[in-house]
Amino acid sequence: MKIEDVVCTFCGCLCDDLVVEVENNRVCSVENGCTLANEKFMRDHRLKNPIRRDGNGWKAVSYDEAIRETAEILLDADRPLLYGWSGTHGEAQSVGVHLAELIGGVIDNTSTVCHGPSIMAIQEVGHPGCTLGQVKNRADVIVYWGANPIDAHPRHMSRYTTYADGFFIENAFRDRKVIVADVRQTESSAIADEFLKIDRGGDYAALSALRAIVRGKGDLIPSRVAGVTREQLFRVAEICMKAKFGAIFFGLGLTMSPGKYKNIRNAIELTQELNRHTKFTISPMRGHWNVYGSNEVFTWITGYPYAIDFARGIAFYNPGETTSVDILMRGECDACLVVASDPGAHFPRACAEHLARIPTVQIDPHVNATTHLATLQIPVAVTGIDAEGTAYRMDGVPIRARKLFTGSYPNDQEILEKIFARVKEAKRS
Amino acid sequence: MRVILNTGRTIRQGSYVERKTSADYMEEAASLNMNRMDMFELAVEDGNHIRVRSDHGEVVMKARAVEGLIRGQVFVCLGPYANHLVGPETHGTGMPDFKTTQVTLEPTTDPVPTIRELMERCGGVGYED
Amino acid sequence: MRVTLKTRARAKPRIPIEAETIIPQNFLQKNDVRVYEGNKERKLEDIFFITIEGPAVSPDQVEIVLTGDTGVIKRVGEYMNAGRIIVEGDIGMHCGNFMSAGEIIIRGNADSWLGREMRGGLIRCEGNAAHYCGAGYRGEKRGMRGGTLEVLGNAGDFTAEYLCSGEVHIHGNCGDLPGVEMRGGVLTIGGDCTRPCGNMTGGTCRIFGAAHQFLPTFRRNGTEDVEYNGKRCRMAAFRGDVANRGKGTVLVRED
Amino acid sequence: MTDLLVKNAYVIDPLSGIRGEIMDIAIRDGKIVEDTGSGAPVIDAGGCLTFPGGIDSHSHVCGTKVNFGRYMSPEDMRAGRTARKGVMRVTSGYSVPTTFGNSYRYSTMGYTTVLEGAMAPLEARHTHEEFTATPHQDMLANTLFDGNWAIMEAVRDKDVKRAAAIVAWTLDAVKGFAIKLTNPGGTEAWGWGKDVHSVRDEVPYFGVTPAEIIETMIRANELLNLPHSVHIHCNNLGVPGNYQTTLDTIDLAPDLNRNRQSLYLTHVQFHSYGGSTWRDISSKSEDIARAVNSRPQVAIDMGQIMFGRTTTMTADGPMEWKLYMLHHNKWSNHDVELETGSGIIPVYYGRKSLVNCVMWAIGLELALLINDPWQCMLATDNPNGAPFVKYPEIIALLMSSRYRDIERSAIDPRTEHYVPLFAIDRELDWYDIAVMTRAAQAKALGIERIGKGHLAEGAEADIAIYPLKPDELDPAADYQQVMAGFAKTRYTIKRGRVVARNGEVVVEGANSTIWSRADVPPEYDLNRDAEFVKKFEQYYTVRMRNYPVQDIYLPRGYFISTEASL
Repeated sequence: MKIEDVVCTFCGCLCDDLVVEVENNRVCSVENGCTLANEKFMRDHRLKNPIRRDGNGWKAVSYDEAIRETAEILLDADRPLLYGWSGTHGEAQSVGVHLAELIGGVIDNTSTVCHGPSIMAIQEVGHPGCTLGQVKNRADVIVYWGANPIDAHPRHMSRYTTYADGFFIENAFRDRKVIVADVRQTESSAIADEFLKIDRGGDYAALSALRAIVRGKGDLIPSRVAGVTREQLFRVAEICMKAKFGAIFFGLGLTMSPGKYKNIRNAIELTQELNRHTKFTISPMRGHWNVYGSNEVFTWITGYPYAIDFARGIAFYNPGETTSVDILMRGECDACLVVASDPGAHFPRACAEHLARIPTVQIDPHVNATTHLATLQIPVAVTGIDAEGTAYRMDGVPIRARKLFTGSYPNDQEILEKIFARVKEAKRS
Repeated sequence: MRVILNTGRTIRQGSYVERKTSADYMEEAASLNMNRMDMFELAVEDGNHIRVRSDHGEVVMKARAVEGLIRGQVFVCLGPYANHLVGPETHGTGMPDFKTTQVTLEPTTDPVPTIRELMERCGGVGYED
Repeated sequence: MRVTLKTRARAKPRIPIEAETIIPQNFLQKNDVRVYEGNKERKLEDIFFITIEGPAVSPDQVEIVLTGDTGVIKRVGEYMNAGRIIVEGDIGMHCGNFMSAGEIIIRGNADSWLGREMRGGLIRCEGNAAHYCGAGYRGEKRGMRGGTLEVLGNAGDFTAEYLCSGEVHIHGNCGDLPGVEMRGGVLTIGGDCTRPCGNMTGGTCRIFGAAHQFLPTFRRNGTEDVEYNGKRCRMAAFRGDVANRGKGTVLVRED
Repeated sequence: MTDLLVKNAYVIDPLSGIRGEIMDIAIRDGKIVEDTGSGAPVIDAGGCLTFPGGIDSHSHVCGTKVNFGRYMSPEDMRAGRTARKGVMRVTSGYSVPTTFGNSYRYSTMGYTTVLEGAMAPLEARHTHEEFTATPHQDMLANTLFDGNWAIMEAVRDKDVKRAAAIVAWTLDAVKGFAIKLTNPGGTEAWGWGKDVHSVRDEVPYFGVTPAEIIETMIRANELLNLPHSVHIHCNNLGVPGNYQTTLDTIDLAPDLNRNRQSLYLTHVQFHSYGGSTWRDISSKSEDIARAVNSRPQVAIDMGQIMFGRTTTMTADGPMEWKLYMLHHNKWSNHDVELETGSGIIPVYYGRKSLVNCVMWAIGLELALLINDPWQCMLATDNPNGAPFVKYPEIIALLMSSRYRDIERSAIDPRTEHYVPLFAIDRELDWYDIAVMTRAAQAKALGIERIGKGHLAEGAEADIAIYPLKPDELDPAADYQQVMAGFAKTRYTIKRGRVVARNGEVVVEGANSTIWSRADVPPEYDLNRDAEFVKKFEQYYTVRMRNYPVQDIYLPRGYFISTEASL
């Protein structure tokens, strides 16, 4: 069976134009997808059933047992951490937040080690952004700063920027200028009209210099800033100011570098400054397909996009304190529920060690690094393959991920609702 | 040799990220991407093993020569190998220094551990799929 | 009145205690003071051995002494408006947040957000302070608005972020970006720091050690002589940050 | 079958012509009935003021920009935090509370129906997700068409019927309730960092004017026989001298519908400024009120501002940019491809700011100078003018000139030279307030037909009982009590069930989403229009098939069906 307009649940581009062929509950072909999509759909390999750590080995358990045990672990905890959420649909995320609230836990999503700093910057100065179609149809200048879309968001350039023809941009490749700023050469920087090669940790200074130039205070700028020549900075500022519509996209090169959110704040303030001359927007290149959804869902329920601590009954937020890496590093939490992510692979080692010390339950379709650290893992359906639900694209556009076939796995929402019901029941009695 | 470790996404890492037990994933995640001159100085070739040490841990990886990296910088894709070296300090921002870890490199003939072994070192119990 | 709170041994000692209730005004009457240990509300006596000596009729006559394993106790002195708190050892995050008057003395180190959005009073930390010492609340345009915050040791990153009014004095070194977004008040750094005062729009920052990675967007504005620790110092003066309005002053020791 | 009997209520029900009578209200299965069975549970209203459930006809509570207002404002979140308690979930926020926060606060004020003022079609799914998490109120969504490319092309081609077809398709696709035009044409111009400055300015590239868009949409709306009229946020919001644009817009409205207005102008306070700069800004409320008084085909809401901190958010992207240039605080902007824009900035309205004092006065003047309360609804454009929790204060100001005089002494003393407010001695009565907070809304939105805003037999049993005894109170003198009373109902009843009591929320709630579906003849069905489909696939970044909001997002949705006259 051929299914059209399938939504790819891999990266924040959330492409929705895939054509997928399904036979016997397996995807057997993918059209329009990038390498990441092809791998995701075609080589899907799951954990078969719930497993529990048993001494120095593992044994299979039933879903009911796994759910009951998870509820008990959460009920016993004085400071549970509920982490992950970017790889599941909004409806499941919503249950997760209510669960965290009910047990007085901390709930955090993968933004914490991704675009969390971008959120912190937005909370200081706001975010002049737009949907991706606005860029596709209008932008004549594109800036990628600390981002490598060819590797991380392979179709970003062909769907929305460099190679995407739009209403007012009939020949994108010819009519758009592309600027790339990065500390290393990448495949993305290779196609840029201007490549700002910035010294490690120098993004903040380079952005400050550009702001000063755009404000007409360029006389102050020395001959080199963070490895970039004064001439190039002026040239880039000029291209930006002369744009009809400019769009900056930034990635982890800014969020993870020294200064963290202050780099992004500086980039946003540059964008705001540029709006005095022309139209400019800025957007984070969100990584996981529904990490932005987890921010949205957390926000409308709790008021905060990530790192929410319900310990005192109210919602409290303070990155650096209520963020997962910090909580694990300090050894604060005494239980952890990991949903749709892999902190074992993606957190610093000290955090993985704490996960191994405490009861850690993972709800995830696949065997991953966290599996080995966990006490219990519950496999679930994959949203976009055998489960459906809401996802938010990197620009905030909500799209419903399709279910391509009905498999044998329960979805995240069902599992979480059962855990929630058990916890609620236990709290009542 | 003292160098700075940078980490980030790669398309191969992304391709195999949902199959972390696969050899493909391990191959990509345990690759230490280096400038050729740095490799020359260390007297290692593509595929040779290198012990990478930071203040926060150590792990053996496989050297891989790439274009685009300046001397003194190495690149490892996001994943458990890189994270064996990255410290958990977030400077009050929630975000560790994934882009700027000081590491030292030293050629070795020790094997590259599997992800399962890495997690066992963290106190986990390996699961065989 | 002197209230001594000595920590008891706990089964899970790394779970922080949320103790915004530990402020002088709460000990005037026989109040039922409670704190949180993780998600569990506890009576103060479950966490501390409590000794109370002497009377008090107003909060400024109350002195609270914290001893023991106090490094994970958060929010001590939050919103305090009178009296005195002495911490014999280390103190957890958010000590003295929003305090408007009174005095907090910390003999050991302070964790992050010491004196966050402080309005008045005095905080003196004899050890080191972690990140965001004298800084603002997330999203809030104004950070510390008054009072004096003194750290005899070093401070971490983002010291005095959004400083608006009042004085922050770090005798030792600061980390990255001290005085970032600063808009008023005085920040004094006895030692070294990196990237001071990014995006500052007002106020004065004085650096008596080295300022590494000084940002390119500050304009040299002559020299000034300043007295520090009884010594006259020649300071290079800068105005900035011109990436923003450029109305702040940074003085960096030259001699 | 669930029955409930409210006894001894002092009822004002303007749509039923009841102006204050002690009576009983019988409820069965969520509807008002003539009589309940014996043994029905009884609520004794004790002679307290009883209104149909409140309706907010213009508020921003759900959807992309509202959530972004929360996302970017942790300082606002900490300003209003409540802990989980009973059936109540945790809430956060003051000017942009969480969905549950909004819902509970509206409930305790007796509001049972809320219209979200601006939904971008492309992001409609988000609005509906938040509607589901706003459990106590029935929700409706105004759908933005101000910068819609297909609409502007239809306007350029002078094809009203095609415009109607686009509206019908879109409302059906996104489960929207009515047409919203926010700065028509201006949001498209903002795609290039520009704006339009009068109803006769041309929109870049498309070559149409705001006036043409407005006229076409009013006619298209009536061709579709939609329950509500076109709902407009005029061009030039917040610009000194903009009252002329507002008058020009009012002049564009023909009288096409016997049951309701043909044009609803929202937050008119922000559109009633004289002068030419912020220095000589003055009130033009008298001119605007005169225009409204002479034209039954228009209705407005006040857009009252109240002093204090709030967050402004609107689809009017260029306006927020201008505001950012004044305030230099945070600024967010979010253009939506082919459709509209939006912006958000936090503001503080101060009693010491002459401009803010003039704005404050204008809103009140509009309500006091427009003769017919059915033409002027009470709203703050929540949270733009003020968070809706300020409604009780506004009611008190309208009911008491003494209270207005007290406020006069607290604001910038120059204010009185710029505004006529303090020369107006009209004081509104309980009936006027009932009209301005529910009955007029129901009529203007066209939802009285589905039993909203009144208590006649068959109506939805949405009822607010306030701890106020009209017989014993002089609102002019006892304005403090009026304020307290309207802030916290004794009972809020939603569809026959008590949802809030004395400020406490007592049930989890289960709302409905109301949308409009106009049936068009097959030749106007855009799903079959090759040209429309082609452009859609070419210029949107979402496939046409993935665009419509699936029924699953409206678990208790129901639509008002109309037959288009095409």
